[in-house]
Amino acid sequence: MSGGPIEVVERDFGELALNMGPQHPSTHGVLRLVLHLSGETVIKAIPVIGYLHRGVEKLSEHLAYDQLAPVYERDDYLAPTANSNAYVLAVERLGAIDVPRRAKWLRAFVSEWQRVASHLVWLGTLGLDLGGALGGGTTLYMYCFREREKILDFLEELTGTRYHTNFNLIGGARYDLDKTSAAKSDALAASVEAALPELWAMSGSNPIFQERTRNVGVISKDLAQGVGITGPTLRASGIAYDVRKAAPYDAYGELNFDIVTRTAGDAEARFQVRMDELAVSLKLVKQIVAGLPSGPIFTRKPLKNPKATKLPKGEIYAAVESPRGELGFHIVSDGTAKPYRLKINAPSFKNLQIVPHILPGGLVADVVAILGSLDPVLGDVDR
Amino acid sequence: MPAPEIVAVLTSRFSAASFALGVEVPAASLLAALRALRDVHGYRYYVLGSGAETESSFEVAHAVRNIESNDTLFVKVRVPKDAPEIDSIAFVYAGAEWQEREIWDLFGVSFRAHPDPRRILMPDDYPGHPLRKSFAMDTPWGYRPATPGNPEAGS
Amino acid sequence: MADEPLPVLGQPAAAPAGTALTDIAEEVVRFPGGGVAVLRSDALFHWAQKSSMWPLTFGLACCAIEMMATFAGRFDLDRFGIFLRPTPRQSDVMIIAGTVTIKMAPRIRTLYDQMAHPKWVISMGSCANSGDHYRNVYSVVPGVDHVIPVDIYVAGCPPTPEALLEGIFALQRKIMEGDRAGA
Amino acid sequence: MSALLTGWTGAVVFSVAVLAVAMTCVAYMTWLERKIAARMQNRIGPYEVGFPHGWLQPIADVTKLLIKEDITPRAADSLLFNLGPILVVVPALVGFAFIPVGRGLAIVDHAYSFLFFTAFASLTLLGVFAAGWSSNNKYALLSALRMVAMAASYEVPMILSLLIPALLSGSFQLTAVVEAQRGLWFIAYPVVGQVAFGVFLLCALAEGNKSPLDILDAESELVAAYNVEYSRIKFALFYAGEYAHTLAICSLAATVFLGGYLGPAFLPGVVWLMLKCVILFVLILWIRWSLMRMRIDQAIRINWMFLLPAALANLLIAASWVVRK
Repeated sequence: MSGGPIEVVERDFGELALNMGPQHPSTHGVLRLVLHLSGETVIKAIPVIGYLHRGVEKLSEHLAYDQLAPVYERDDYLAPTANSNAYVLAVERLGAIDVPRRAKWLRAFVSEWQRVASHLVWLGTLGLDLGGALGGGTTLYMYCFREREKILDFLEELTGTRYHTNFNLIGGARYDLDKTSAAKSDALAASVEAALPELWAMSGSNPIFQERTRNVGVISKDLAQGVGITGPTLRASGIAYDVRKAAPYDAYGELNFDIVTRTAGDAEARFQVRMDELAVSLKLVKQIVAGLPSGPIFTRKPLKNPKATKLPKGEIYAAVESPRGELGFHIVSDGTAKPYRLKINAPSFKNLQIVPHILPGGLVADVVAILGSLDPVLGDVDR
Repeated sequence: MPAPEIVAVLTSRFSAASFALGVEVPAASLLAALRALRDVHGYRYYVLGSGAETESSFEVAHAVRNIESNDTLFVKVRVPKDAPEIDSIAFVYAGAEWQEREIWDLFGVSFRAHPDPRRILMPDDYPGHPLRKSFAMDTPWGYRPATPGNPEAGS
Repeated sequence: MADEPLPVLGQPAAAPAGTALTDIAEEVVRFPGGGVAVLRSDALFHWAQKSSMWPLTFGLACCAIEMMATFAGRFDLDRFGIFLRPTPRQSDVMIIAGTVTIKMAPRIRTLYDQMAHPKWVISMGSCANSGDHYRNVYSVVPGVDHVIPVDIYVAGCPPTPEALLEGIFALQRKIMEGDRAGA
Repeated sequence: MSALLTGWTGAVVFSVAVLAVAMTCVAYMTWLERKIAARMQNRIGPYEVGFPHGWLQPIADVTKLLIKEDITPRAADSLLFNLGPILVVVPALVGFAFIPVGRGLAIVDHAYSFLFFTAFASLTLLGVFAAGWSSNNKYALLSALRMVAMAASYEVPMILSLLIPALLSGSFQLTAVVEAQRGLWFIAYPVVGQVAFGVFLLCALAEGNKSPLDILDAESELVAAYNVEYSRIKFALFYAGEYAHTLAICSLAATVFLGGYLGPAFLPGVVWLMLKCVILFVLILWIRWSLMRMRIDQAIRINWMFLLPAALANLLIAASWVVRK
């Protein structure tokens, strides 16, 4: 099994092989797409990834369990907490480590705020994809980042860092939410909620935006399942699967919320799912602040040697719902202080696989719209 | 946790052995087992493909899910180290295509009848398979394997 | 003017009586054989270069998100005349925002070579500076300065927008001094 | 004085004056655009380069571009490659020769100056095509091909809508067109004037590569489109050419729809003309910085299915109205 390097060569008369990326304004980082065009119509699309492969899985085998959570926060860098959340969840389940109830709620709290922040970046970059840097897209992007900065400020106040919060510990949470911060969170949720109609007006309510996204990049239910796409992309194809409901973790079993779905499966449906999730997440953070149980946030005995956490021999798979979908950690432990094998089930990696299936038939302009609606994070794809 | 009745069916039909997350099937019946899971038992959703290296063999695990019954099942096969080759399931689950390419790239397990057998994460001319245990962690980035003509190039 | 002999190429130029060349020019290059070239590193040019630094639209990893945040309304790099150009031909500054991998490194080199002189490089974040905790991983280049010359290193994982701004100011000071890595 | 303003000397004096004003305007239009865009996006925009509000920003940009390295790719067709920027800038600037800045005051006051103007304004697209074709870059090539499709479509309703002022004034001479608006600006003519102006504005967006119709300059798809391989002063010329083209289109719209230099006497006619230009420019910016981009098939469909019939019907109505009068 070995194939040669990908060639950017025209094979037929009238075919144009276009190399998009790894440096391209709208490939969301370092994705490379080799497009074969007939005129402007895409007849074949080959994604080339790996430009940000940082060997995290190899690195995991050489670091102790307690050292690893911050490493994964750099993977899906738009929602760092989701990564470490999935990791500590897997470790806690395998090691049967107790987590205090308040810590569970706080994890969900930070995760939901980061979901909002992540979806705001997604909307801003979708704007850049559809509107270009010299057009309405930039305006949408600026408005999204205005809201995001507020959230990052709040998280900085809570955790000390703007967005790699390093919030989750094995067996608890690192920072507590006090009364002032709780009040601030409510005010912030109200202010972001108030900005949502404005963002809608600049994107989803605009006829040009609708025309650009409707019936573009349609993913059918069957294709979605076979390829295993996940998250908002899956829910936009009419499959109501959300890890928060299907396999509740953290506080989600006790929280009251709905899964957002659409049935169209096109870029507009994915847009609508994410926009509605913004509202759901804002409701969730308010709910968490209102119902936050009291108690400690960390009950494990303080470790003398941080490398001392040992897990029993075994295998575990635990997943959370990151803003991009099911983010799972498959850990094989051999009973030592380091994972024997750790596999990250990255949502962006799975979602990006749909690209060769749905790009052909569209125009070059659709390519950027579809990529934007899939919201891949290349750190998550390449790991 | 995998549904016990499905595990029982797989155990009896494909002489599979069950473990915590699912079943381990003989390499010869991997395709048949996954086809049965997809077409008969409704496990239509592909979750992940993962490789691992043990002392004696490579392990390839495919996780599939039945969305309706919300059940995830791991199907694991062992691949001998001296001839690391196994059937590709990319024609059963489209999502396995990239995961198998990743396993090939990082572990060097090759997949029979794979539609696009190229490396996925590492450069096309990269010499090694980095997730193998024999591949040292501190291997420098300019790594070139030892070749007969140039024995000093290895590191 | 008409009386003065025209300078002959390759011959020493006659300086006006009483002035040393170093008085009127900042840099004097003497060629073997006695030829003299007078270079004026004009303050106007340096001011123009530092006032209109156009970075390449190019992000690698987490730091790129903080770079985007720096370009957004709150920090607004457009205040300093900085806005993104998508093609290397028209950009002056390359901000390496993220981990450089062995697959990406040749592309970064190509992009750098495609940029028109004079060009500067800001290495943003620990990964680009040194590889950070990925330093020993098989696929990571431990620092982008293995691939291209770097002018300014910005520390942080990822650096905050304030840190990137400070790095940009440092680069502006460097440009005013007429300094450039890899020159 | 009056002797200076006639004949060849007059043409030269006028040309230099108009060129100087136009190029300064173009430079500061970039600044204005950045400021307005920033304000729309709750930013400040250029500020630190030349206190206050970055007055020196255009000068810094131009100076920097002048001293950058000049690159002609080895694989490019160097003749066309170097000709491209000139083909973009010169016709756009020549257009200003026909714009009347006062009663009977235009560098070239030809009987068919209206037609000349539109002809020259369209020539810039030739430069764009030359640049895109000769760069030997696939993105540039796609951009050039898009340009052909867009130009072939949008020129038609544009000319049709420009025929309305000519029809209403009964002349192809721009000075006469302006004078005909002394009673009522053409945009104020019920229905006919507004439809013509609207169609013209949309076409101007397409011709000037402004969002939502900046199909050939689509940055998120085609990187930097036709000027992807251009650096230094050639890129600056493209940049200037684009703004000069926009300014020319704005001044034409101001002339034929908004009464040109006409206005209350407390300000000179030139100032009125420039004021109207700036208002139109800001209107274009407002549209540009609020809307997403259309896809090329949508843009062309809108043209053939909507703009062209509207312009044709409008022309028929205007013609029958003029004939009956």
